[in-house]
Amino acid sequence: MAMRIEEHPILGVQEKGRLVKFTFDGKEYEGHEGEPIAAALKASGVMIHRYTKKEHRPRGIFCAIGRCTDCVMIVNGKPNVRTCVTPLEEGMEVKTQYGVSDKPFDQQ
Amino acid sequence: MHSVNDRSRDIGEFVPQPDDDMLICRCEEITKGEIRKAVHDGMWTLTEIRRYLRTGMGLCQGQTCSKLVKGIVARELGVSPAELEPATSRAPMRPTEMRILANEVED
Amino acid sequence: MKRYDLIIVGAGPSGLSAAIEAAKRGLKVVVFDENEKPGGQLFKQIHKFFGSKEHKAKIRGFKIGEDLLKEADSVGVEVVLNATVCGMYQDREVTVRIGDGIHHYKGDAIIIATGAAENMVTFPGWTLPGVIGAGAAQTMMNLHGVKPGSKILMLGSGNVGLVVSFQLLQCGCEVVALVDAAPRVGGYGVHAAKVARTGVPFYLSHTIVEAEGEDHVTGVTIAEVDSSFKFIPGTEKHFDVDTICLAVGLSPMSQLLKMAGCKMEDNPKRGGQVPICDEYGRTSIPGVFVAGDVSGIEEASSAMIEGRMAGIAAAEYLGFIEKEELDTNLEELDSALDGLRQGMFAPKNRGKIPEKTDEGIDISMSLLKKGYVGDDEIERFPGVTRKAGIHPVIECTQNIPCNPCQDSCPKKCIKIGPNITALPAINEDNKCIGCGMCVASCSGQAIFLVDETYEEGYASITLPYEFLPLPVAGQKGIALGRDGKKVCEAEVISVKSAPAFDKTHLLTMKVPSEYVMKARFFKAEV
Amino acid sequence: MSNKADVVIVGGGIIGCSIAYYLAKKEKSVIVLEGSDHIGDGGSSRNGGGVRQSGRDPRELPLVMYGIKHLWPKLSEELEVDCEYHQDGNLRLGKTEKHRQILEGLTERAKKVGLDVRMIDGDEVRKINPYLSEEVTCASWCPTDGHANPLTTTLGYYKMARRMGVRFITGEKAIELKKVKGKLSKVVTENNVYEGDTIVVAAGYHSRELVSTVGIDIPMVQNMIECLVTEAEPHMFDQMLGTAEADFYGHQTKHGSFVFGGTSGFEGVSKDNGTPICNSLTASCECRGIMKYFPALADAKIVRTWSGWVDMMVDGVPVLGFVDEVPGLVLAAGFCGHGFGIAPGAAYNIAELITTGASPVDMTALRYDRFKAKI
Repeated sequence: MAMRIEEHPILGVQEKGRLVKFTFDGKEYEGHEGEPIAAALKASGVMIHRYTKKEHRPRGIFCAIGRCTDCVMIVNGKPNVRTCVTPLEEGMEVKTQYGVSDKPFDQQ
Repeated sequence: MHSVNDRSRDIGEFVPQPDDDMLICRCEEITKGEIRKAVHDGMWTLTEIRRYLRTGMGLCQGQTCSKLVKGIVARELGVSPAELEPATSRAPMRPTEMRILANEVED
Repeated sequence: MKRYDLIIVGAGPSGLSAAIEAAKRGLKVVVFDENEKPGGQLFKQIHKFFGSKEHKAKIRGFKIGEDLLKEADSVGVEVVLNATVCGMYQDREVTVRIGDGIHHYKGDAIIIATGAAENMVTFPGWTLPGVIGAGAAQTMMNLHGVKPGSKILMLGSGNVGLVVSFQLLQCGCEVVALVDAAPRVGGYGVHAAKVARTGVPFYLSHTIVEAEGEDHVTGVTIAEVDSSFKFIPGTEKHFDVDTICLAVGLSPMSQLLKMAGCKMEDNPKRGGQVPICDEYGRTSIPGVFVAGDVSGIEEASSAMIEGRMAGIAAAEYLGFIEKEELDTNLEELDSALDGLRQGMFAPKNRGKIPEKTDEGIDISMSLLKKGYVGDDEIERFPGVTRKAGIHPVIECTQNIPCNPCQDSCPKKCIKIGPNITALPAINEDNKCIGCGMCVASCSGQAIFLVDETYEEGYASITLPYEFLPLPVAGQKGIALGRDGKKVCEAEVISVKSAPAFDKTHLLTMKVPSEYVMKARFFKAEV
Repeated sequence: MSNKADVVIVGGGIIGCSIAYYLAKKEKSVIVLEGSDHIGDGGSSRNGGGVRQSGRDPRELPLVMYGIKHLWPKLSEELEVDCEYHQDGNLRLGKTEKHRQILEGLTERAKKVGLDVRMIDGDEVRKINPYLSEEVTCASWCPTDGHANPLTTTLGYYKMARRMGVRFITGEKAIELKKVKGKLSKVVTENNVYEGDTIVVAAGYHSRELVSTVGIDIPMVQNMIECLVTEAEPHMFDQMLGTAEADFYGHQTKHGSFVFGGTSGFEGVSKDNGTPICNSLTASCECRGIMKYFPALADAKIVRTWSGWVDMMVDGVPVLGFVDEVPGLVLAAGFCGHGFGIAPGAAYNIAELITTGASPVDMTALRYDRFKAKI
C-alpha cells in the first residue's frame, strides 16, 4: 500500500475506518471501511475503472468529487456507481464497467 | 436574450483541423470535429448542439464539457463565448435512482 | 412542507459564514451539503491563509473550516450532510436527496453557496486514467490520505496549481514539472517560490502536447508555445509520469440558480455563468441570495466575507434586523472585503502586467517566468537587508493582501503599515531576537532568519519546513537555491517545532558564508 | 437580404421546419421566423418521441398513418441524420377494468379507420415485453407504431431545409399579422416586417395570440407537461409504451436511456416563470407511476427532468389548413402534445395543400371552421 500516506506533515495520521475486504473483478482487495471505493482502488494501484461505450477507451478517477462521473463502475451488480463518492463496505463486489455492462465487449 | 439570428449568414466552409478527433464531451464521446461540423449544419446555439449531438447530455450533464463546447462553437461562429446562451441546467443535480426520487419523505 | 427562515445550499466557507451571521440574528437556518464532510474546499486547504487578522490570516484552511463549524453549531445552525439539493423550484422550494428519500423544503430566503467546479483543457490523451483535476488530487491526498500518483506533472501556475503542487510534495509525491501556457506565473509569487526552491522546474509558455500511455498515463510531452499559443516545433520535452494534474481555473457552479429562473449572465471576469446580483448577493428572485465562488471566482477569504454579507442581508430581508443595522454591518464587511481586493492580484487588476510594485520597485521578472526571484534581484526588495547578527530576510516581492508577519514579531522589527498589500520592510531600529515567529507566521513561507556571522566562515539560515521526515540536528545534506538547484553542502543545526508555529518547523542549517543570500532550502542526502 | 418569400412560416418547431422542408422540395422560397433563440425549442424537443397511430382521434389518424407508411421509414436517409426511428409497436397498458374499457374504445375507433390494432391480455403483453409487472392485465397492441428521436428529427428537418435555401431567423418573434387589400401577406415581428403569398402559423400556443391580430381565435389553452430521462441502461426493449390513463409514456432510446413523460395532475394549472420550470412534485410522481409498471427500473438513475408547454385544443386535435375568413393564412397548430409522430405526415400534406390546393389526405375535419357550440 505504497500509495497510502502514512503520516502527513500537516494532517498527521488520518483516522480511517477498519480494514475490510472487497473484490475487484473477482479478486480480493483490502480497503478502509467508509472511504470512497475509488480511494481504496487507488491505494491498491488500480487505475482503470471502466471502458467507454462507443470508443471502448479506459477511464479512471478524474474529478474525485462525484461530478464528472468518469469513475463509475459496477458495484454489487449495479452499473454507473460513482466510486469516488460511494463509501466502501465489507464484501462489496466491484467490477470494471464496459459500456454499461460488466461483461467485456467481446462477450456482450 | 432573443437577438435576431439569421441562420443564412455566411460563416464560411467547414475546414478540417488536425485535432478534430479530440474528444470534448467525455461522457457521450463527442469530438471537436463533430461539434464543428454541426455548427456548419446550422446548429448555432449550445442548445441545438446539445440536442443534435448529445454533448452534455450524459451522466455528468455537461459539468465538464459545457465550457469547452461553448468555446468551440463560438470560435466557429466568430463570436465571443459570452454571446452564446448559458448552458441549461435541469434537476436532478446528480444522477438519482428512480426508487429514491419516487420516495418522497415528509418531515 | 417543512419551512425554514433560511435555507443555505453549500457548507463551504461562504455558506457556513452566511449561516452563522443569520442564526446569530435569530433566523432558523439549515445548511445542506452534498458532501460527507462540511467545509467545502477548506478541508483540502492545508496551507496558511493570507490576509490580516480579520480574514483569519496565518490559520490553515481546514482549521478555519473546523472553527466555522463549531461556531455554526454554537449559534444553532442545522448542518445536514450527505444532502444533495437536486432541484430549486418556484416559490423558493428545494428538493433534497437525503439517504434514500427526497425531501421538499421551502425557505423564506435561500442562499446559494455552491462554490465552483474545475475547468478542463483538452489534449490528446486527456481522457486517460491518470489525468486528473487538481481538486481530485487534493481530495485524494488531503481527505482520503491516498497519493494521487507517484510522478506528477502539474498544468497551471495559478494559485491552485501552485498550492496543490506544494501539497503533492508534502505528501511524498514527485512533481516533475509545473507547466503553464501563459508566459507568466499566474498565482502568488511566494507560492511559486516555495515550490521552485524544492527543485520543481517551471515551464512557462509551455503546454501539454500529449499524454502518453495505452491504458493509463505513462508519460507526457510538453512543448513551448508562441504568443498565439501555437506549439514551436523542436521544443518538445518528455517526462515519465503516472499522473497529470490539471489546474486551469474554476467556473461558478450556478446551475441551481439558472434552474430556478434567476437572471444570469456570462461574465468572463467572474469566471463564467453567474447570477446577476448586487454586491450583497441579492439575485433577480426576491429572497434568493448568493455568496462565494458561485457568484464569481475569488478565494476562500473573500467567500467568507461575502457569505457573512448575504447572511446579514437575508436577516434584514426577513425583518430580523432593521435597515440601520444592515447598513452598519455591511459597511464594516465592505472594508474587510476591500482590504482583500487590493494589490497586484485584485480582481480589478486581472489581466494586467504590473512592472513595478506599489513602492516603485521593479517586479522580479525571474519570479514571473521561472517561479523564483533571481539572486541578482532579491536585494532590491525592502524586506531583504544585510547586517551582522541574526535578522529576518523577507522575500516578499509582490503586493498581496497579507500582514501576519508584522504582528508576529514581538520586537516590531517588521513593518507593513495600514495598507496590508504593502511590501514588508525591516525596521532597522529594533533588534531581532531570532525567535522565528515571523518565519512560522508567513503564509507564503517567504521569511528566513539569517545569521551572517554564525561561525567563522559560516552563516546560519532558518527556513520554514513542512515535510516529512523531519531532518535532525547534525544531519548533513545539500542547500538548494531559490531555483531548487544545489548551492552547497549544508548541515542541520536545529529543527524547532512549537504549537505556536502550527506545524511549520523551523529548520536551521549552516552554510558557508558566501551562500547566505543564496541557499534557501535543505535537502537531506539520500 | 429580401424579407419576401413565397411562404413565411411563423414557428421553428418540428411543424414549421418540416413544412419548410417539404415546401423547399417543391421549390418554394420560404422564410421561417422563430421567436425563441433556438430551433425546435418548444414541444419539438421536449416530447417523449412517440410515433404512434393507436390512441389517436380518428380525425387526425389518417395523417399519422400516411406519415408512417410513406415518410418515416426513409426519414433518416432523407434528412441525413439518425432519427432513431423504430417501428416495433406500441403497447398501451391497462391494469383495471376501467382501463380495459378505455383501451377497447380507442381500439374500436382506430380499427374503423383501418388501423391494425388489437386488445391483448396480460400474458401476451409480457411475451412482448417481459419486464412489465404482473399488475398489467391488458393492453392495446399496435405493431406498426414506434418511436423516434425528436431532437435529431426536428433539427434534421431544419438542417436539410436550410441547406435547400430556406431562410431561418431565430430570436425573431412575430407579434402581428397584417392583411393587405383583404389578403394576409405580412408578418410583423419585434424588429422587422416579412411578406409572403402564404403565411403559415405553426407557433404552438403562441399561435392563438398571433392570429388574434387578424380576428381569429383558436380555442386552446396551454398545459405544462414534464419528461425525464435515465442514464444509459443495458438494452431492454424496443416498443413504445403508454397507459390507458396516459399517466406515463416512453421508450428506451438507441443511447440506452429511457425517456418517459408523465403527469402529476397539476398540468393545467402550472405557473409560468418563463423558464419553464418543472413542478417539484412531478418527477417523483412519474417515477412511482413507472415503477408500478416496470419494477426493474427502480435502480435506473434519472439524470434530467424537463418540462414544456402543450397547446391543448378544446377538442383534442390540431387545427390545420387554410382559413376562409383570412385568405393567405394557413394554420398548423394545436397538436395537443402529440405533434411529433404526426409531424411528417401533417407537414407533407400541408405543403401539398399550399402548393397544389389539395392534399393526399383529406384534412377537412381539422379545419378552423369546425368549432361549433355543443348544442
